[in-house]
Amino acid sequence: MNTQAAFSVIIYLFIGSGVISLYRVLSGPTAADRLIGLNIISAQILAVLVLFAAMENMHVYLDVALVYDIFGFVGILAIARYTGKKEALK
Amino acid sequence: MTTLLLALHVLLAVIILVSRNMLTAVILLAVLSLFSSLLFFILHAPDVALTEAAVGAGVSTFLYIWIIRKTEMEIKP
Amino acid sequence: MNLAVKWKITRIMLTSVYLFAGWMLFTGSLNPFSMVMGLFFSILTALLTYSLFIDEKEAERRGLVFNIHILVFYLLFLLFKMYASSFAVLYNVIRGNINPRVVHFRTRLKSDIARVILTNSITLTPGTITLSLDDDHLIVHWLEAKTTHSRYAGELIKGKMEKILKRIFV
Amino acid sequence: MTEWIVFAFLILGAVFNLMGLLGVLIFPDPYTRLQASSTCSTTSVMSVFIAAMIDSGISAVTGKILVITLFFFISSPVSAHIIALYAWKNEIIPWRRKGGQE
Amino acid sequence: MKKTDILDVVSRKLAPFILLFGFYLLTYGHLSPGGGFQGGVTIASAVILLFLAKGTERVLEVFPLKSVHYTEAYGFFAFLLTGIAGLVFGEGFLSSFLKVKGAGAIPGGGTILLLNIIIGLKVGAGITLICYYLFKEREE
Repeated sequence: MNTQAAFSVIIYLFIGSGVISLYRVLSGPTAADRLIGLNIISAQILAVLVLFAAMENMHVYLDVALVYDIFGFVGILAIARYTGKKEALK
Repeated sequence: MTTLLLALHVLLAVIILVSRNMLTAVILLAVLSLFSSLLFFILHAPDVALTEAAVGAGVSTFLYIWIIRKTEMEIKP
Repeated sequence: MNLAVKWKITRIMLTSVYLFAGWMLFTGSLNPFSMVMGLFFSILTALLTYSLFIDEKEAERRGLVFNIHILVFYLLFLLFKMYASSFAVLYNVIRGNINPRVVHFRTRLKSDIARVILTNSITLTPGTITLSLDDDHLIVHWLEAKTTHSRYAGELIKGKMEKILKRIFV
Repeated sequence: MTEWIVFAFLILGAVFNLMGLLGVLIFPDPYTRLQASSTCSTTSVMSVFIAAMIDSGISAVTGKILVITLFFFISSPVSAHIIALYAWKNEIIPWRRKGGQE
Repeated sequence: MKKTDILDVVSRKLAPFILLFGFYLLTYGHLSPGGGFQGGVTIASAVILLFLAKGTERVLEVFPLKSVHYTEAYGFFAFLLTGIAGLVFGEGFLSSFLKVKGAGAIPGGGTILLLNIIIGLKVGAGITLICYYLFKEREE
């Protein structure tokens, strides 16, 4: 068993757990629960991107992962800033 | 795996269309855009994946959130 | 040339040095044309955002001078502590008994960035999450609370991290 | 020898990921769910990054993953803190175990 | 002495690096999956992060409104100028008139490098302006 096969097994597992944690987004009682779901899905897909780039051994693919991380952070900040009570983060 | 991801896209789009809570719809749209970026990445098209991650997850989420706030609809925390 | 102009030039040069190090990390190539472009864009970005990156009152808050070898040791220590406390959370999830509490305590660190690093470290170790940081007063949510007394809880949570951070930012 | 270290880190990442997912699904209130999600999204992802770095040796891929790791060290706790502050300012009361020690 | 706020400190220290990463995507646009549009959106996201964390008034001291307008307007003019230069020195509109040497490196891009930087600055300025006017209308 070489490392390539192990990498692809872990990729399937992370995508599957990302799909399962959609349940928390769909049925969270409060808005914070839905944000937790978005955060955890974003982290798991980031891991999948890094594993895929390391499996193909292409360092240009990793730019996508860095942009992905930046925009997940900005998206969560925007949602948390402009919903709920006014000036919730001040 | 590509077929499963495409089926997931259709399922998520139907859920977004019928959902009544606006915040759930926006967050699911961001999740849909993330999965779509992953699909483009697996199909070896990293430039399209980069555009999808930048526009779909960042800027469009921001614009939708602002528009929902502008209509003064009630959003439960 | 008075003191304000000197301080402005120092800030611009310091920001350019940090940004050029970031450019070398991004590209990872020693091609001369790439380094010229990097120098140009670093100085352009530094001219735009130097007043945000290093604040006007940053010098008197002691956030500029730090020992880098203790910082590397601190990152390794943080990685070890992350794994150690992650196993404790794993045990709690499997057994299913949790005892969450909210505790308050104060920190003794003076500088601005040291407090932010302490807060990020507390959030990064599983089991504790910082709810709010108000000047030097922290509110922490603790998954497996052993005590709610302010001083003992602070000693248990901050522990060695505050001591090492105190040596990094002199 | 290198392969076994990679396998160990990958298995560690998978176990922490599954446990964090279980915690997110069964815990009672947003703060405790955030604790479990923090376990999943820092320790598991860090294990996967370390495994990928060890596997690719000294090359351009390792440097890029190091940059992503440094950025992830900043962005992940800050987003967790933002969600926690959002829940705290919207007056969600933390859950307490009944009959616990005082 | 003002209070310590975590979002304030993190956004101040992180935004210049995101801006520099956008410039990196512009410069390496013809060698990696970057390009004009993606780099421009990344540049705009750094400004959006500052808008979200510090409010519009403080950020407009750093990026003056008039210069952002000028960048957005003269970007198109510079694009046209590059195209006409291709018409004069080369074969047709937008054709490459710089001598290409060292393929696979940065100067090997020729005109593409110039066009990527122009398009990136124009897109970044445009998205920044859209977000600024949305914010301003909300705060009134």
